[in-house]
Amino acid sequence: MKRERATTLYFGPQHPGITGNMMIRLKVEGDTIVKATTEVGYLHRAFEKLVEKRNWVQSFTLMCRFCVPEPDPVENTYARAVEMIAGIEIPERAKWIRVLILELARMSSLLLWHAGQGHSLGLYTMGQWSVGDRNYILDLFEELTGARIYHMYVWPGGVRKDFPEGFEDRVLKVMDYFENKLPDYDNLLFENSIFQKRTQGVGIVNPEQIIEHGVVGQPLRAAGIKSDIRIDDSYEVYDKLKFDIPTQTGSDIWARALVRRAELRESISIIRQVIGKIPKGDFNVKLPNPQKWTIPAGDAFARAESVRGEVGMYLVSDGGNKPRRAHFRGAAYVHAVSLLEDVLVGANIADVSAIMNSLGTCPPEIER
Amino acid sequence: METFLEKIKDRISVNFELDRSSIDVERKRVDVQIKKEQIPSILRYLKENMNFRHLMHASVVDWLEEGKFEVLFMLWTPKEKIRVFVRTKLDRDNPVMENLDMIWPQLNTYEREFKEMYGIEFTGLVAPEEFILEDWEGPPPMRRDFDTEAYAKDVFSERIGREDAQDVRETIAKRSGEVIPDFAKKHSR
Amino acid sequence: MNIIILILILFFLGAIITAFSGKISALVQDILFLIVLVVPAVLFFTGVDMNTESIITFSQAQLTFGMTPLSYYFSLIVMGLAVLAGFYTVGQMNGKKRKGYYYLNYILSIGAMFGILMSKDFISFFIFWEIMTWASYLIVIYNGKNVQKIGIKYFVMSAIGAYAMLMAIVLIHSITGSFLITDLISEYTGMTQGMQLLIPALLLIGFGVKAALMPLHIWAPDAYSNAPMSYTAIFSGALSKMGIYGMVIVFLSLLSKVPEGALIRDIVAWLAAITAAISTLWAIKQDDAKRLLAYSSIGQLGYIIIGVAIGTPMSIIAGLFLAFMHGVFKSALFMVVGAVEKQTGTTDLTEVTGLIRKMPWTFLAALISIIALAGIPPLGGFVGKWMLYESLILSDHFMLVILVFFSSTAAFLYCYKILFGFFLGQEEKEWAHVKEAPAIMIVPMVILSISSIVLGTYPQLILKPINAAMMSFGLPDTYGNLWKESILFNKWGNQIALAPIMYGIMLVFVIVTIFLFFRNRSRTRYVTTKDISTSGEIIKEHENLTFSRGFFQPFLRAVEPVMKRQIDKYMLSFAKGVEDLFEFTRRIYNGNGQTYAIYAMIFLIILLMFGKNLLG
Amino acid sequence: MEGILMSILGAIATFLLAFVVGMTYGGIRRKVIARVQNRYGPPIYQNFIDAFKLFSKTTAVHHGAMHLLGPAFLMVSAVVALMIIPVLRDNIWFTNLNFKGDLIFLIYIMTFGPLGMALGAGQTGNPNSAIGVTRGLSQMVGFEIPWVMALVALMIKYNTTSVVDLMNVQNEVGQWLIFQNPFAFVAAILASLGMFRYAPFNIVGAPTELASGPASENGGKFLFTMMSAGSVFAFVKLTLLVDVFFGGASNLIELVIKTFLLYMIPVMYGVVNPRYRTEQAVTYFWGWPLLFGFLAIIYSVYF
Amino acid sequence: MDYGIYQDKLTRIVTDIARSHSLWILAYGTGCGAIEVPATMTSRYDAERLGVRGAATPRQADVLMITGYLTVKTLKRVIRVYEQMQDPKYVIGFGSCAVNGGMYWDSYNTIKQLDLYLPVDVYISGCMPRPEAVLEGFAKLQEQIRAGEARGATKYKDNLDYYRGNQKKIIKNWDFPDYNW
Repeated sequence: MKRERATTLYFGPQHPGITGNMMIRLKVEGDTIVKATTEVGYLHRAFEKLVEKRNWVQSFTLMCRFCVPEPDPVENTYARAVEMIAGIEIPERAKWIRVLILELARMSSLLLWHAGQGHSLGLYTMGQWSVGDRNYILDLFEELTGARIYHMYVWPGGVRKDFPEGFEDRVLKVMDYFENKLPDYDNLLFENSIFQKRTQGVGIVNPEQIIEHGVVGQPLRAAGIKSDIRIDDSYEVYDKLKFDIPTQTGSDIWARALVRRAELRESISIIRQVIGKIPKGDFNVKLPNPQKWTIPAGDAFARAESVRGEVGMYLVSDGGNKPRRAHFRGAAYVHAVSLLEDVLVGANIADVSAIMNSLGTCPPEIER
Repeated sequence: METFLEKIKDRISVNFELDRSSIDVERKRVDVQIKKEQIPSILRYLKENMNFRHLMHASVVDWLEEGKFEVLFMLWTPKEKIRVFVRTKLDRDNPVMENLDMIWPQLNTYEREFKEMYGIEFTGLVAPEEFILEDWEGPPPMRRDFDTEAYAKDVFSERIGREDAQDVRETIAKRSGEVIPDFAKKHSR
Repeated sequence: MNIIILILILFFLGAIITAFSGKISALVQDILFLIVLVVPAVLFFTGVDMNTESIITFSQAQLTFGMTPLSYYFSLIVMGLAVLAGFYTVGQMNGKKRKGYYYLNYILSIGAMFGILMSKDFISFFIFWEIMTWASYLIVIYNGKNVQKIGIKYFVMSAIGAYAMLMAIVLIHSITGSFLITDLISEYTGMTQGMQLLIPALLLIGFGVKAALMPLHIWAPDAYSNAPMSYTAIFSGALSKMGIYGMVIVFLSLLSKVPEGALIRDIVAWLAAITAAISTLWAIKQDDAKRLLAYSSIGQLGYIIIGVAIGTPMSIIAGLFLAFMHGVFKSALFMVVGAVEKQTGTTDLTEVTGLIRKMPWTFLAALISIIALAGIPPLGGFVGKWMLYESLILSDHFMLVILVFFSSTAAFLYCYKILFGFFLGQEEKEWAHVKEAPAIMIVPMVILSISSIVLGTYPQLILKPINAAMMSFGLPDTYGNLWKESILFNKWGNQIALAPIMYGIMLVFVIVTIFLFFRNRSRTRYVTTKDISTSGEIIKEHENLTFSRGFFQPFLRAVEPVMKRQIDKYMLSFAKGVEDLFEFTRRIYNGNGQTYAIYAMIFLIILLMFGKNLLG
Repeated sequence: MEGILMSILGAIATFLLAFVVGMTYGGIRRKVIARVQNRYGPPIYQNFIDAFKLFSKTTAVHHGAMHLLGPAFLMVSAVVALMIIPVLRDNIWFTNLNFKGDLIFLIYIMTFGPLGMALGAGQTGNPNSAIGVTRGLSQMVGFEIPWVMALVALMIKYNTTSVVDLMNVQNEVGQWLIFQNPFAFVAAILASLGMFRYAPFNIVGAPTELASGPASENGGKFLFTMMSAGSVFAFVKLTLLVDVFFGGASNLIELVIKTFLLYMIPVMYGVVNPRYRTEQAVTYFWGWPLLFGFLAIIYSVYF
Repeated sequence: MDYGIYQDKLTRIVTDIARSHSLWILAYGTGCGAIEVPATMTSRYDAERLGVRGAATPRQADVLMITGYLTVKTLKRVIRVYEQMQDPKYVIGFGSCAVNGGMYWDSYNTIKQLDLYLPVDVYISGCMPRPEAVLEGFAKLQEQIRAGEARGATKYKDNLDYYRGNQKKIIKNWDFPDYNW
């Protein structure tokens, strides 16, 4: 075979610039990319195969490990899908707690995004600040669920535990902390002229591609389309909360960054509302013995707005005590493969990492 | 709402010959089942004529007992907020289907996955051979007749000690000489 | 018989004999070729001194030959390079077709250059100038590729230069009534002011074509890259210096005498600086080594012209020193490219990679010449650059310093590109068969590289003849003033001692190398360039891991405004104009370039012979 | 004989000084960055540990002669530049080879090392290395222009090209050159941001883009050499700036204080800025720094 | 008296101390454990205090952190990367799934026992291991290095056949270049 014309650059899997364990095979001429091929599969653990051998509750522990930065939306979609098939009505308080958890997870993941976006452009201080501050949210999680990362908290039939005493106050305190802290982030990241120069007009997702590829989340909203599953296809108690869907029109990295910046503030406001409105009552319904718990045959598709966009869980029960099929749809499933390959063509080598971060590429939810 | 869903169902069934159809009012969902040959045309019809522009998800379920694969496409319209599930059954022994990625480019990724995980052939699919697995020699792993546990036992050796360390707490206690009180014992599992 | 005449006759007779000796055997031809080059060189270095002068009289014209200190200095370049490139030529032309044709023109052009340097009157100067032009033109079209385009471009530009020069000669003769150069110099100050500016300007156009000064340089990239590399070494190293030679005479003996000359000097200096900057940027853009070096030559000639045009003693030393150095390292580099071309069949920097282990000697020559070209201490290029900067700063040409500095820093880019493109990078299978070039090609390159090193430490070897040449123009003695042995001074009293620097760097280098190179080497093992960290992936067979396409794309993007807005459009329109001119001439003569060239030459000679009568 | 011994000892002392100061500054830089990032940070001698570890690591493979020589070139260039530069005013121990420290020579010798390193990186055959090198060279063309303009402005004002003379001038006048020609200082310090290659100009080894660029294939002793040469270089650049603009230093404490304060400028600028793209980094230097360079020259000529 | 032994010993002690305080982790997030590595490196835990920092390419790195499960596809890359690292090099197995397969004990695509394929110096258990646990893992590794026990690379070299056999058992298409040390 004749040697190729363009130079091959292996962007990952072992590369500081890649988000997670995946690979982009770049063909470059000069510092312009002429072709990009995404290769995934480095994280394939076959969850969807493993659930065939696990009962409904055991499967639940696998579910949260689909995506590392934000396990809760996945737990939530699974729990809701199970509830849909089994016809379980969960208490009102559980729904509010779930919203709180989901928004905390959203905050934590957005802080990680701050880190990733800063890191991808060489601004390591941003990552140090935001990941360091993220620990305060993880502390809340730890207090509530006992774990920092994999909470296994949003349970079919409600949530696993109620709030500990004084938890609401501590949440509010953390929110206060972040509200004081966010101007610093603005100063460091969003008002930095170099950051603006590096992101404006870079990594533009074509408006036609947006609908064609089924782009979701911030890339969609950064193109000026006001779409959010939390409102469009509302779940839990999001319809009882007042919040805004931030949009931008640039459709570049900068626009997506601004959308995320606004979303972080929206999340704080949602959490404040939840703390103010949360009703008293039960936090879950009693489930039967997990080993013997069977769910009537049927299927359900539950979707939710994760941080990087729409996620969904397609769950099929054949009437047994184990799921027949659980198929997860991650936001990055379209972003990371077909869309990224298109967006990267013509981009600069220097921007690959930033574009990936901006699209919210997360390999574990592609290959599961 | 119910009439609206009925209307959509009717509109589909006028144009296409459905095997089965149902509506679910609570979840705002219309379910149709159709022959695999009509899948491209119905998807295109739904997308272009009925504004179901958003493909939420596509999935495959292996009904081993029936000898069928069920392939389904989940569509959504942001305007009316209604879901349409289009299903089709493929013969499990000869799962062949037409390539659909010109309707939604993202289906290309889905098809690559289904091809690898279930062995479903999509005629006309242009994509690299491998997607997730590398140098996989066994049967398509997501098929229900593939036993992952047996495969794992066969290929990877399990670490010794896993089987008797079922009760983690007790094992740790035994190792460290800690005495577990009786009341705690029953919660230890 | 006078020794200069003897050498000239040797050259011209030898050229013809060599051309036809190919009928006997190729080996005889090669040997004859070398003899014809070496014997005159030996004769020149042993027999010629400043007093030899001879006059040949044709019907009414006198042809005067003799040597001046300046022509001695340039003869050093011509003769030395001619011999070294001659050996290289024998290696490179081995097995090629039309060797006789090539040898004939090669020797003719060398002889003509020698003739130019020895001429003391404008008639012989012009005759040899034209012989040189035609001989080099015939070599440019030797390959037979794109003759119409490239050959004609060179030809038309040379014709412009020749007519400008002819016009100047006619003007001079009508004023002074003599063809002697010395007569012009002595009567120059008495001329009208218009003539004082017009004659040098016309002459400068004539010389500027050969020295590739900016508006007149468009022929050079094509002609340099189209000629066989062994000749391009002469072309860029020696032939272009004929333009410099002429310029030195014009600037030092004419323009420095009148106050208005400062204007022309500054214009030329600025033109040269812009030439240097722009052609450096163009060189960075090239993907073909020949064209890259061609643009680089234009840029380097720019520095030389700046030095000569500024006209302070130090800048002239710098210009002349750089002229010699340029001859040394640029010929070596063209030879390197020729060697690579011979061994691989291409000079495309994006194709050839990883030859360092296959052609180590060629690499060494290239490395040293590149360091000299980049002007990095302690090699010879630095000496010239240092003197050039100092002279520019001292003569208050601050913007020129910045421009020159910009182009010489930007030159690092193409220097690295040529080294990386050919020698470094991945070692690919398609070049696995490549072997080192034959010794006859290596030795001249290595000798030239060694001279780069030597001249970096002992510049006095050629500073002495330069000093003599400058004193002959009435400039003050610079020994002990601007340089002393291997120490350079400037007017402010700052000095730089080259020999201790060289020894110091060598000492540090040896120490560090012993500590690092040999220590590491003994403990490490060579692995192929395929064994690199590729993010954990395993390289597929057909994947290209050499980064060679669009090498300096981001830099070129940064300088795009400069290259797009000004030079590109300008060059294109100029080229179009030249092409139109060519269309016009072709309509008149309706023949190919070669016949036309010979006709024009005969016509010019006749005109010159009987010009005196015609002009009355 | 005594003179030779003295100069050898002086050279070794200078090298050790530069090495120690450079390494310590690197450590302080890490500490400062850590403090900006709300961290405790590594100890300030961490760089010595890293260097020693790299030195003690096996270096099993090389890709050819230039790969071996590349770091050596870098080291030679650093050491020669160090020997030329006047470290202290009127101190025989640190005089070394300095020929009164010719500025043009210094400018050139300081580019020699990176070019040699570029050759070494080129031979590894790693495309990341080659891309990093092209970026570095492009950036060099960018920052050399304002840097040279600043120096030329000083040269023509004080009619000298030597660092020692510039130091003496400041001594005689009793005023540092930073006050005499502030524009030149601004141009020089902006150019030195590029020279130090800290953010936003760390485009050469940008980890998230090129996986550390030219250093990709260099580990162990190669990296050790690069690291120590880099430290020496940092010292050379700082000392040069101090000599030219701050009147040099008469003792080591003064030198350390002055260089440290100067060093903090690129460090602090780097902590809070992301990285430029290559063409942005190049054109940055042709904006304000170039303007200041012109101002410096005009100021020198007319005032 | 033979001072050589003492000299060797002294050098070893000094180098071991230096090595233990300068651990450069290879930037390779092989699994989901990579999420706690940034937390370990940032303000609350700040692993840089211990001399831990990132390295971009295998040639520069000392420590290979296997952060979590390893799929077969990743294992191939990990082996390649490990073999490109320069001696002395250490491997940290991170998370339950690296220890014994964890919850993926019956998955067809993840390995269950890391030390069959690579010489592991320190295991950190937990899912996820908290940053404190990670720090303790580093401290443990430092102790081992200082005691001269962390000789994984030597073990790998000496028992290459064993490791190769295990690796080849599950990696079907073996197209590696030779291991060079």
